Amino acid sequence: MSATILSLPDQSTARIPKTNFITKENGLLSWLLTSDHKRIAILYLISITFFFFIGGALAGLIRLELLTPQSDLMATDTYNKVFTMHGVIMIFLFLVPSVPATLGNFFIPMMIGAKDLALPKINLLSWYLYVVGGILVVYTMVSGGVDTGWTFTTPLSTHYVNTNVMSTGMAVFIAGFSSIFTGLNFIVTLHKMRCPGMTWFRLPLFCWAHYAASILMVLGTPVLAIAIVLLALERTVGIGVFDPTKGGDPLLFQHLFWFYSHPAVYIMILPGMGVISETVSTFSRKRVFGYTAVAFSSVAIAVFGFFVWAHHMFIMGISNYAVLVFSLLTMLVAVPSAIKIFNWTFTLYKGSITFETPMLYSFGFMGLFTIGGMTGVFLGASGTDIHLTETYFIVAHFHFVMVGGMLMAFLAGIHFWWPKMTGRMYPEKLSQLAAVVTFIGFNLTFFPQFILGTLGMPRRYAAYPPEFQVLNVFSTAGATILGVGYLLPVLYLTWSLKYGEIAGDNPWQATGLEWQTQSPPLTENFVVTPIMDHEAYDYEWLEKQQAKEVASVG
Amino acid sequence: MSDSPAIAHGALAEAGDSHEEHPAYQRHHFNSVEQQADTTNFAMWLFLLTEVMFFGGLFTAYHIYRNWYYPAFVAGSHQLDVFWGTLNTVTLIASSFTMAMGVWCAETRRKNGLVVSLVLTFLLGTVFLGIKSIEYHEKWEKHHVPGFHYSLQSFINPASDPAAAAYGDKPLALDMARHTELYFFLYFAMTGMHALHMIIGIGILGFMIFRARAGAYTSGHVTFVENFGLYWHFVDIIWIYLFALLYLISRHQ
Amino acid sequence: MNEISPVLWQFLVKWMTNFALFPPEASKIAPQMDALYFFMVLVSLIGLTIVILLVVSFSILYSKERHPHAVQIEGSTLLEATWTIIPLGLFLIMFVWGALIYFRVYTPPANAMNIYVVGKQWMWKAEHPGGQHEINSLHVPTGQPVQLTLISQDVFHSFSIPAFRVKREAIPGRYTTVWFEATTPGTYHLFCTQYCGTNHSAMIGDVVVLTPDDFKKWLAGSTSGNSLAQDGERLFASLSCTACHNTRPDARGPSLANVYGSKLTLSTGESITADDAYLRESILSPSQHITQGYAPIMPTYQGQISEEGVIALVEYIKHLDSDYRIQQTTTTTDLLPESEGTVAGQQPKPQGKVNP
Amino acid sequence: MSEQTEHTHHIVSPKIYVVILLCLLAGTAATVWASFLELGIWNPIVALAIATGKAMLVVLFFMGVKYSSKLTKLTAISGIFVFMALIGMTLADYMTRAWGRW
Repeated sequence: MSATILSLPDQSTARIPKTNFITKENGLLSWLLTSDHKRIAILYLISITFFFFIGGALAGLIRLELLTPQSDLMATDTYNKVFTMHGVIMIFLFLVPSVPATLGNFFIPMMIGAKDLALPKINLLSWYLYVVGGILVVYTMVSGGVDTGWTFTTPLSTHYVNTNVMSTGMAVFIAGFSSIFTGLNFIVTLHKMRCPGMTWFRLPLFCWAHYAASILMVLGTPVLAIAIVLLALERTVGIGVFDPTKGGDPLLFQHLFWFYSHPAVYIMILPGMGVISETVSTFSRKRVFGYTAVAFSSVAIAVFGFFVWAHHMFIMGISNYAVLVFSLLTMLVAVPSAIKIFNWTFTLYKGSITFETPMLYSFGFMGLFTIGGMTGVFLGASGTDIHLTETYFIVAHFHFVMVGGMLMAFLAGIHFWWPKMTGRMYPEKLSQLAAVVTFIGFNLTFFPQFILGTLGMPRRYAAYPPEFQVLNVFSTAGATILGVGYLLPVLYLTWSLKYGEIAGDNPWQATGLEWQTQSPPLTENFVVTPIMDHEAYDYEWLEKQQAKEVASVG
Repeated sequence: MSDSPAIAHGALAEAGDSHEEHPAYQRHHFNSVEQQADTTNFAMWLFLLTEVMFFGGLFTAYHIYRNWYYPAFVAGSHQLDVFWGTLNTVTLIASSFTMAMGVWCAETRRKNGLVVSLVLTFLLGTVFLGIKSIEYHEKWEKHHVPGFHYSLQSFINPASDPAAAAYGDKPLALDMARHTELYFFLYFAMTGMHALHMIIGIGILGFMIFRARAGAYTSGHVTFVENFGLYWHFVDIIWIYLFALLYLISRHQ
Repeated sequence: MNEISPVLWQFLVKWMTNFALFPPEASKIAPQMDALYFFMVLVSLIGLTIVILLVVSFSILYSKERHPHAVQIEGSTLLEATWTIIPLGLFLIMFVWGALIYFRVYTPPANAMNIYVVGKQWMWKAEHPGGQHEINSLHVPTGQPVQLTLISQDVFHSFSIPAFRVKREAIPGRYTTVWFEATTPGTYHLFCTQYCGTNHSAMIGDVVVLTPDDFKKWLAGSTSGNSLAQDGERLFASLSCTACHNTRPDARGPSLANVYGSKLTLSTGESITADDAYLRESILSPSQHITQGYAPIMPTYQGQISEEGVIALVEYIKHLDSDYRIQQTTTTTDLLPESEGTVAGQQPKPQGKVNP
Repeated sequence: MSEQTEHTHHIVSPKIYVVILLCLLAGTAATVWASFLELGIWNPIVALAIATGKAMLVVLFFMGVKYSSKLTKLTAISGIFVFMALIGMTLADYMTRAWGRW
């Protein structure tokens, strides 16, 4: 394969540094009561991977059921519980927290030259809230599941099901607060904890993306909290706020729910975009093309993200004139994503590109997110939304953006920063294979679903007409390949913890501040607080830095 | 709902590993005391934003149902006693004032002044909750608590209920009378959520009085008092809107 | 593998023959929506190929071996402007085109034939004004605009006919409408696309499109004897609506003849046109819909009449003005034996004589 | 320091607090009095205007936003902005439902 920019220290002499944030204290309590943002990030990484594989197993069950037109693998209400749990776990326990809580927690303080996040104790509280939410979800699954879909549509969820809506609601409520505290921590840190010389336009784009996502977390999630409190009151006391027979309006729940749930999809994708800005810049050895445009389009997505929520409700009988307003604003919010894609593409221009695993995942992200983004516009235009909404076109759209976009970016970020987090390199060839397998499996799984969507196959169907079977069989075949693609990283990453090569401080020769210190880093990140005297992605500064080092050692 | 301002605790003094000289209450990861004060103040403001959006959902529901069922909202609001409402508003404004004085005393290192104003704020807060419990009890007596065999008696024939008769209300048709349950749901949801925030606030006030007597806040480190002041003033603002929206829909004859 | 086992062979044959890629176009709006759909597919393909071409060519041209030293480029506002304005322009075109189709689908024409559809947990009930009642099926003629007035009895359902490219949510508590004009006869899928509980995937059916004369034959063959208006008339009598809404000058309720479509001024002073939704609202929560000059004494029937009953009443009130209805009401009232119509000691006023 | 902390610790004198207290009490009296008048559509508007006025007083003086950094002012404004977006756009849907035919 082509040359690589990987430069590892001489393996015979290289050792993992004696004191680092992992070896500083040991014992379970030192981990469970830590206020070190890096340890909390590792705790998050473990719990998120656990929930990702439960959600993934449920996805496998769904795909197996849809192999045949009849519902024969499991009873229909079991199928309903499986896809509801798949939705709740994947969205609230994986997609919303994954990149911010793991990579964001670990690297934002290091990227801005701070010793820790502004509020370390709140950070730990955020993880505990996440765990309590997770336990409640597991309790819900164990004690009979819930079959309302992750959207909890009233009046179904309040009057017409007798499954555990309350415990799921409480789980989502508590996990919501975990997300609020993470977002709050990031905003305060980015405003107040930057090291000297680190102006806003010298921040890595990773931090800009998390800043935008945190605004959405802080301002959007409380509305979901109140929607769930009202849902719980309606279900227990029957106060009539969403019950049409008592004068309430079920569409009010849709408004409150989607007011959070659309910004939530930007909470999920923006951190992923931040990771892609870092990887594309590092592996083409170039400053990101149009740095300010990419930074401002993140913030533009955050601002516009609040005004588009009713495009989930176009056919639900909201007024035709509100549809005009929300459809127009949806078109506006699609533009910053297009700007970002073209900026990443032009970052490659005149670069010096290498194709390590993070770069392969980033290419996968750029391709799949372009398709995902464009199909979003199909649904934003109110005309075609009539035919395509609530069909498999929607399922394909959000899986392209969430799994093709966010998950690819998460894997790119994990592979890119694994050497910094653990001090060990992962096996390059095997991981490149896993990236390609994931890409192929993904396309085979979700592309047929676009065609199923135009055919009108509805969402959440356990049984479907026979003429849709062939496309569903392709989709299930793709899902098995995708499953293998996702299992591989867990295997070789855990293997690399013990047997991986020693990575050294800056294996990718990247320009971020986090690469200028030892790996795994010290608990206080830097021996002396760095002074930022260069622009964000300054590869000339890096070469001067390395020349100075060689001179001093030589 | 664990939304007590745990942030304020985060900023409490813990002996950080101070390799260079800095006051005891500065946490290790901050470079200076100003940075720490600034950070926790900003964090408190962001936390208040989440509270604003949390109450936003309730205000949205209120605006929609008030437009849809205005007569039911008027009849419902006549059940509330304007006297208690005004007294509560005055109490809460006064407690906001004493809280502000408390912050001033902390900033100017007047220990006794701080303790007195915190105790006054504590008392006014409990007075507020006392009045609230009187009103809730009165609603419970009249079966105006939604969901618990809610009775339409005082709306179908207002003559039987002195509160409604005072305003010469005309009897409501049955379906409009049923919608008064929506009014009382909003009343209990909004004032209940507000009272919950008051109870949490009073709990922290108690803790602060205990620490203030030990002289904790009058030695330069005032962020905890300042942040709690922000929270208390925010709870006061919410009540100012609740009073206007729930009590004063239309009091004229 | 010398020969394919019969089991596998049976699958292969079924798959190859029974394999759909694009839904049939069976309504007037379908080609227009497909035009917008294919325009969007085209724009997406062009956008995707541009991105892929750029990425692949840059990767080849500027890989590390071929171009070891990267040239730092700040950016170019010209390029930023182009890939802001061009996508924005394209998206706005899609917005306007989409909005046009949206308004066309959700604004029924005046001459549309109205069919009521009631969604109930896990079945669709179609109610033709002529009295034909269908479960999980809908017979419509070609060439005639058909308006569906949807409502749900319990949870959210969504009436979706992919072949017509139309879909509308059936919400409890409010009428929502959609219209289409079928073009090619045949049988098409009907789905419920909003998750509505255990048998959500069984809430499907067929939309049978017939030529106009086949449709007349079908109408005649499957009538239930009473038109919806007649059912409504019987319900109108049995609920003793006639006690207030009769034609006597001192009636306590307004006369309902010719009320449908007329402009009414309410006791609150606002004026409103009496359409289906208004009639339904005034039956279920009357106190907000009191016509000026009448006392708000009408009791609410919320919870006492099923959605089908409200539909029948609305149908009856809608047809109280046409001659056909007057003649129909008079004969039905005569048929009714005197006793059956009475309610608890109240003598039903013959409803036939409607003021001219 | 990263951002010059212009949050010079401005201590508000008690005189201002007393003046604000009196204004708030006057506001309460005014809004209660106004609600006993028959102003028709103006009743809710007047009540909300007085309430907003009182809230502004509390925010600017008691919470000290008037003397604090641009960042705090921006945070407060962005919170109100998104709050208005939630209420405004939801009500926009409810208000315009009656325009078209369903």
